[in-house]
Amino acid sequence: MNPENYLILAAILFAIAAVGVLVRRNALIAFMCVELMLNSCNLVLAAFAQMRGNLDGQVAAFFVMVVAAAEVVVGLAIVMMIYRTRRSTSVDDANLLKL
Amino acid sequence: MTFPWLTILGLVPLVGGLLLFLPMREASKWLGMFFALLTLGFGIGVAVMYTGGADLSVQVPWIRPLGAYWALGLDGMGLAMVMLTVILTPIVLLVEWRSSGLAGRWSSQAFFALVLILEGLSVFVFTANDVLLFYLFFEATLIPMYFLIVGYGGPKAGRAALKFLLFSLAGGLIMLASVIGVFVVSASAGRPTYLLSELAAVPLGGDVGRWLMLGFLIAFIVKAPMVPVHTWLPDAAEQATPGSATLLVGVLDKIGTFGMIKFCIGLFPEASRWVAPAMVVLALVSIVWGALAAIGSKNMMRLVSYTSVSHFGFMVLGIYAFTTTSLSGSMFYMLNHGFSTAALFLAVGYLVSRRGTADIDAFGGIQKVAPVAAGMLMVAALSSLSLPGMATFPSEFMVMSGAFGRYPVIAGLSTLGMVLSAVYALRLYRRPMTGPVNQEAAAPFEGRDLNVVERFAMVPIIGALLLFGFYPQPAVKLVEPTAQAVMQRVQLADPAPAVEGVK
Amino acid sequence: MTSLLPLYQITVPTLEFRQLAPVLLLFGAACVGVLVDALMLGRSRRFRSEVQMGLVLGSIVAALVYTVYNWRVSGGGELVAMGALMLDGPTYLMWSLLLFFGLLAVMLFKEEKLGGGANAFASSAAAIPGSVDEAEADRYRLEQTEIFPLTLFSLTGMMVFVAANDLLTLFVALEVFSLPLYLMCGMARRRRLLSQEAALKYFLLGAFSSAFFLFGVALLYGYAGAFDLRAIDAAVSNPVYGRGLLYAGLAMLGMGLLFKIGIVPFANWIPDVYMGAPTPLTGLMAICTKLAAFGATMRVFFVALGGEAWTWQPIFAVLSLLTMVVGSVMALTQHDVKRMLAYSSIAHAGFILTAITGANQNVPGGQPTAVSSAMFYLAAYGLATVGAFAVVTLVRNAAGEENDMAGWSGLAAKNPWVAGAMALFLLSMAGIPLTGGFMGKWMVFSSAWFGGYWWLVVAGVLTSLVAAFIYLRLIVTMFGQAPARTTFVGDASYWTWIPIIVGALGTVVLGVAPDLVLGPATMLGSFLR
Amino acid sequence: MFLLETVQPMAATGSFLYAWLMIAAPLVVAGILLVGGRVTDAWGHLLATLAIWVSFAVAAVIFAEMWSRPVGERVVESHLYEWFSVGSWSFPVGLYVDPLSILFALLITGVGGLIHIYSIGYMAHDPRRRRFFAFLNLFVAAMLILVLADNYLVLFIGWEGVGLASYLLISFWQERPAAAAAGVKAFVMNRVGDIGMTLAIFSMLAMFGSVRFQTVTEGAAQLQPLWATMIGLFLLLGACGKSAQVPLQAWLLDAMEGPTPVSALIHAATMVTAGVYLVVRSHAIFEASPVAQLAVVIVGTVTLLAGAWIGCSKDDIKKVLAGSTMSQIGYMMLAAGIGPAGYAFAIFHLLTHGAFKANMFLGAGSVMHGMNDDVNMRHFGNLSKYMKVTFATFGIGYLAIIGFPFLSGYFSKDHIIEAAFHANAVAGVCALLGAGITAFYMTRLMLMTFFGEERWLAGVHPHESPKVMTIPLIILAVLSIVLGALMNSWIQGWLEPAVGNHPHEVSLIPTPIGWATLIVVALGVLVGWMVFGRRPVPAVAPSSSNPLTVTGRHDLFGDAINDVVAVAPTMGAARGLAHFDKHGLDGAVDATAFAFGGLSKQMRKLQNGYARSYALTMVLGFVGVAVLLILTHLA
Repeated sequence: MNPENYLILAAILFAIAAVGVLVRRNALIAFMCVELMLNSCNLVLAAFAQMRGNLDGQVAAFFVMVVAAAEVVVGLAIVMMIYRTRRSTSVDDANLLKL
Repeated sequence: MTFPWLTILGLVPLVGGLLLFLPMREASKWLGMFFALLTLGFGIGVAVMYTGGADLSVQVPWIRPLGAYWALGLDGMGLAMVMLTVILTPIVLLVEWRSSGLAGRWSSQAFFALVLILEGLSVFVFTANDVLLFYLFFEATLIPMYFLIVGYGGPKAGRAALKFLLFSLAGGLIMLASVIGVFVVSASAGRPTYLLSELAAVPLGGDVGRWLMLGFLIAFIVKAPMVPVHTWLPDAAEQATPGSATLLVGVLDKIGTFGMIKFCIGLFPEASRWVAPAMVVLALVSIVWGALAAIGSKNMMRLVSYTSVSHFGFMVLGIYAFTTTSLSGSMFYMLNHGFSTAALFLAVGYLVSRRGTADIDAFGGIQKVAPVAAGMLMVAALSSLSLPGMATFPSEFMVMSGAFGRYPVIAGLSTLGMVLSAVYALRLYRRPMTGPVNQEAAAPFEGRDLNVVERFAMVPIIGALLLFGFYPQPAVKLVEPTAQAVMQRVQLADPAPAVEGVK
Repeated sequence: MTSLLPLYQITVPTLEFRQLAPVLLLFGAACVGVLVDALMLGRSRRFRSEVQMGLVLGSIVAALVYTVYNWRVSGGGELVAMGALMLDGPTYLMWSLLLFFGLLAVMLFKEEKLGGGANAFASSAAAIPGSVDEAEADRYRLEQTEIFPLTLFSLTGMMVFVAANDLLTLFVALEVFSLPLYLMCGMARRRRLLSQEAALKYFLLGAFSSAFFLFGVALLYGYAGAFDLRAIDAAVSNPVYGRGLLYAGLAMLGMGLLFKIGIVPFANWIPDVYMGAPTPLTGLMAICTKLAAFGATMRVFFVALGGEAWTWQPIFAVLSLLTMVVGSVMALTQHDVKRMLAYSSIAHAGFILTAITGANQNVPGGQPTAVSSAMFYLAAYGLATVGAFAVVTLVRNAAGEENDMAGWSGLAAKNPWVAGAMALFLLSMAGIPLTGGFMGKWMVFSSAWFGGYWWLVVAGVLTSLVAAFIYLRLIVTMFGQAPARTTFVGDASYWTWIPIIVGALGTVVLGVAPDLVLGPATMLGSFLR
Repeated sequence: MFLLETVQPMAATGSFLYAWLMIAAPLVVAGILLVGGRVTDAWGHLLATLAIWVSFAVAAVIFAEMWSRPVGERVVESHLYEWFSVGSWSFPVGLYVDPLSILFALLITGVGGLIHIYSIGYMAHDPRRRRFFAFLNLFVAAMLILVLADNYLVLFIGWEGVGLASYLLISFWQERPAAAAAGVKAFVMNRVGDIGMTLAIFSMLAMFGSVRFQTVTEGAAQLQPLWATMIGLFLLLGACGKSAQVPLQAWLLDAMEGPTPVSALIHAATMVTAGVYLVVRSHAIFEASPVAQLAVVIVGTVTLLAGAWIGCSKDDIKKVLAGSTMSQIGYMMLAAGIGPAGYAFAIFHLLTHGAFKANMFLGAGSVMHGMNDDVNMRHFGNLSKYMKVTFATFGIGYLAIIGFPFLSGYFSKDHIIEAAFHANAVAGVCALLGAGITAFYMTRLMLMTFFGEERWLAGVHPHESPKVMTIPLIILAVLSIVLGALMNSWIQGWLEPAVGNHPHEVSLIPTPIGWATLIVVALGVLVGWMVFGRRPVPAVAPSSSNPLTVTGRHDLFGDAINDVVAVAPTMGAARGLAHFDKHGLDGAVDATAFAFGGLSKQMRKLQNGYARSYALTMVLGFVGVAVLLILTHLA
């Protein structure tokens, strides 16, 4: 299979995820979309590693996963904190800071 | 290296001003006056040394990567301006001795401190031989002036001060672009330098030179101020105290014309020649506009500041007419105008301080109750209309007669300013001083004609006006070399007399 | 060296400990700090913050000393940690600045006198606002001190960020310095709702942008076949694959970096986050984050993408113009001092970006380069910013900080020194001569002009006028208006005064004798490629 | 045009060395009185009077020495000091004592001295008497600078100095708004004239590089005709301002608000004649330009008629005299414009006029003194009975001005009329006509004041003035009688070194034109008597629809014209600009600020607080960057 297809898939995934961030109100889902974006990056890295014939990209994907995990930890903590305060995970509810 | 007299001359008031921020009591005023007089002493010393032929310039690398130097030096014009500054400062302090500490104002200690800081910065402005150094102090003078207006001004002082600052900053920032451009050009030509003497060798001609020159020029036009960017001055002067207004118009605004000569023309002779016709016309517009607006002003402080717009028009006319006579006249005018405006602002200030308003219609018949104040105002008004015998006359005459040789029509039209000046100057005297005694207006003056301090403050100013009116030769000879240097820089010769062979 | 791990052999990585010491010191101290928070219980609990502060100060000072020492010894220009980090002139310069400003900003964290014995951070961030837990934690001073190790982690990340020699390290460092900041944003002691909202927004948008960043990294990897900056540079010069990948990667990577700097249109988060975050942290973010992000941006764009300068320069020019204008104009009508400073920080980012737009790298005659210009500006801006935010913490009303500009009116009458210092900082930000801000403006504009962008300079100076109005407005409020009744200047300890005094002195020194900083900065002004 | 013979000035020797004393004495005294304050109240006026007589003495000594010298050595230049020099131009302060200027000096100090004495009585009860004398001294000093200067710039100092003194003295009773306004008006209109003066000086500098009389006189012939005309017209403009010639005449009538001695000294005898002095002094310029000469003739002719016209229709005794002054100076101008033939006659008439007009003004002052400062002639009548000395002296002045044979006006005016006929028939006829009108209105004045029934207001008790006032009157009356006869055959020769004219034969016997003049004058007197002498004069001016009268009463609408041409536009422009500055320019600045504020408020709406919206902005920004990238690559 042509590795470029993976790139296209990754791009589509990235776009879907990005749109997800834009349209979903729920902080958790938005957050998951971000993770999906990171994963699409991983796909790109892996695909390019294959295409360019070195392992750097694949190794990088591991780094990304670790970072993503860390991000999840922090992110969930923040979302939890918000939820406990406001009893809501809607991103749109948090708009005291504006103008 | 010789002893850095000029550095000391600027540092003395600066240090004094900073010292005055330390908490102290009544002694602060005396200390402030001490520093002002000390500076005056140094200033006289420097003048003596300069006229004795001593080389007072200093030149120390300051920001090496930028080619900027701590370079100070004097020429005739610079010395004239420095002397004006150091003479006016103690007078202003004397005048504001009491009034600066009035209720609703900041402490008079802070006033003295700010004035001294302003003095120090001005000295550096007038002696800087390095473009960046000049720019630095040029802009820095805004800050103490701003606080002088805010802290001691009238009810709308905040707004007026802001306007002053924003106008000046606008000009200054445009100039900054040019200052940077000069750096880029000089660096591209080899070695970056901001030293005036070295920049003279850098090619700053052509379109680039013109654009860069315009940047400088705009800042100086705002500063001077000329029509149509003059509106900040009446507002600022209206709200400021007479002392601050004196410093603002008498000293700070001179940086505008000073800068035109030293930097616009000094750096860009070719571009300056190119812009001269436009500047001459603009000067004419300023002369007439300022005079007319002065006639139309109801507030005396505004009126006086408008007269300055007109007078600055004359100075600019003299500068860009490019003759030895007109240039010398302009520089001489810069000096005289300082004294003349000081006299006007102080005389008006005496009236305002008693009556509590500067509205020209709020007075009437004051001459009857306060003849000395009236006399002072009369002398000041006469100097403003350039009556022969006053120092302003020879300078204005030199400007116009010099300009006539190159721009007969413009110079001819500028004589309109003479007529209009008579109208506003006499209006300034006639409304408050003559006519039937206005009881309400006269009451505050009853038995309160000028006191000893106020008279004493006016003496040196009027003395200078009369001295240079009847014997201007020393001052003219002081600034003439600068004028000749400018003529050499722009490579123009004085127009020769049309009729040959007559002597 | 084109790959991190050769396929058939595994070499033992060599680490140059002396060169890496500053980073490792901070990292180690941070780890110890975590342990301190976890282990100092019972009686010793009350000394936690003292111990943490000692750790932070000690490690930062030591790192600073080490940085300077290394710079004297090595003089710059070596790859360390298996090619992951480049220790060249700019690295040393940025490290020094990061550590210096980190040190200043972190002092504000320790300020407890102002809040009546409590610092600006929530004693227990996990407790629900208004809950019994929170009240208890407050009453018994059950303070968590995680902010100190978090700060150190963040600083570590920043230091790696500016030195990273490959895109992957860059990404990891980005996250390392961002994640702690996300958390700390939500930890304000007062107005916690705002604080938490700031954290959420910062996190969400930050994660969003790092995804773009990462995608860009991946695309560039695809283009060059390596993460190494110099390899990308080589690929730019001798393209093997189509440039589409390069441009797409450049754009996405750039977006991630510019987000961190706060360049319009990627700067929406700045006002909200700066306003909601605890003020001492805002100070830290405003200078250190910006500095790190600028450093990395310059490294990536100059070293890796320098060959494509003609592509990104116009875009940077447009963006910097946009940023200057939007930041300045939007700050014009702000009434909240912190928010105003946030907008102004956007404007400043725009001014600094002009220097990068000019992209003058190796100029003759020891003149300032883009890097040294930007760093000088950041130094001046940093001094003013740290000082300004320190002053913001001082101006208080009964409920805490008074951020409303109306409350600042007549401050000069109450405390001329504080008002004077604030005025000095504001004047520096406005770029008035004899302050560092002026020289900074001069430097970045001259840098832009050298790159041929004279029109940007003209636009920049005009925008400066609008920007100046912002600061003048506050000065007028402080000096020209009648004193507000409910506001007072808090009684602070030296933890607040030191940053203010250092900021004020530094601002004046940079303005009067810029040669002191400019000399070394100019010397260190070029990236090693 | 022929090049005039000129006498080279020589360095000062003998009494000429002390010429500066003439100026210094009154100047120093003025300074003492002004600065000294109340200390000098008691004796200030005496000191001031003394100073003038000292000046007179110096002038007299110099005059005597000059007379004793041969003709070729009568022009003396004495360099005092370098005022300033710049570039190739040098402006020394120096005195130029020649037969012309010494005559002026004598006139100024002599008449001035008499008027000082007179003022001692006239101003005896004024609380600000010291100041009055200080100003008078200042005036005399300035006037002497004007006539003794050796170059145009120093002349200009005096020129402006007398303007200042004139302003101060017109406005002397400044609590009266009319007086304050009149002073300003005089000064400003003089300044309009000064435009001409300054432009003339600038032109001379551009042409010759010097403003010395000597240089200008010698170089004038080499001027391009255009420039000669220009300079001539500029000088004429200056002269018009100072001498109240049409079109700058309007200030003189208002100037009568000043104390009467001021009117006598400044606005009759001396200052207003400075314009004539200027034209005569600059004769070389005018001789180089027939156009300019013609302009002078026209101005003089028009003014002599205009002044006479005004004189006919005024009821205010001082304004009648002021109109008459305008008219008489018109004669002098006319003479000066005629060319070499007229210079001496202009100066001659100037001197005699100085005597008899001062005499009449002081006489009017004496009348007012006795009539509680009333000036309306309709409130006078039959004063000859009560004020005998005043009447007698005034009568002599009257006879002198109308040209009664063998009194001073007879000689000087007839010469002018005759010369005018030779030069320009129209001007001659006008001058002749003017003589008739002069006789008419002076007769009217005499009849209304001194004859007829008593129309006094209630509470007025006319009485003769004190001796200190009448003695100067008597002296001036004597001068009015003898001056003409004394100088008739002498003046031309005397002035030759200054104006370079060869004397014409003048006789005491009337020429045909002289006879005609006498007839016209007699007619004028007769008509005056018919109108005003035979029937009672109404105490209130009858309203008149006679356009001649209406125009005359309104000063020929001079104020209205000035208002339309200059004052209204200026004030309109002034108010307009002050308004425009506030609302136009500042409005633009404010509008810009406002626009930025509005923009700011609008843009802040983008910062809506929704994180998703921020994310969208970022994505859109990214798209924008991508588009830019593509665009730059297409380009």
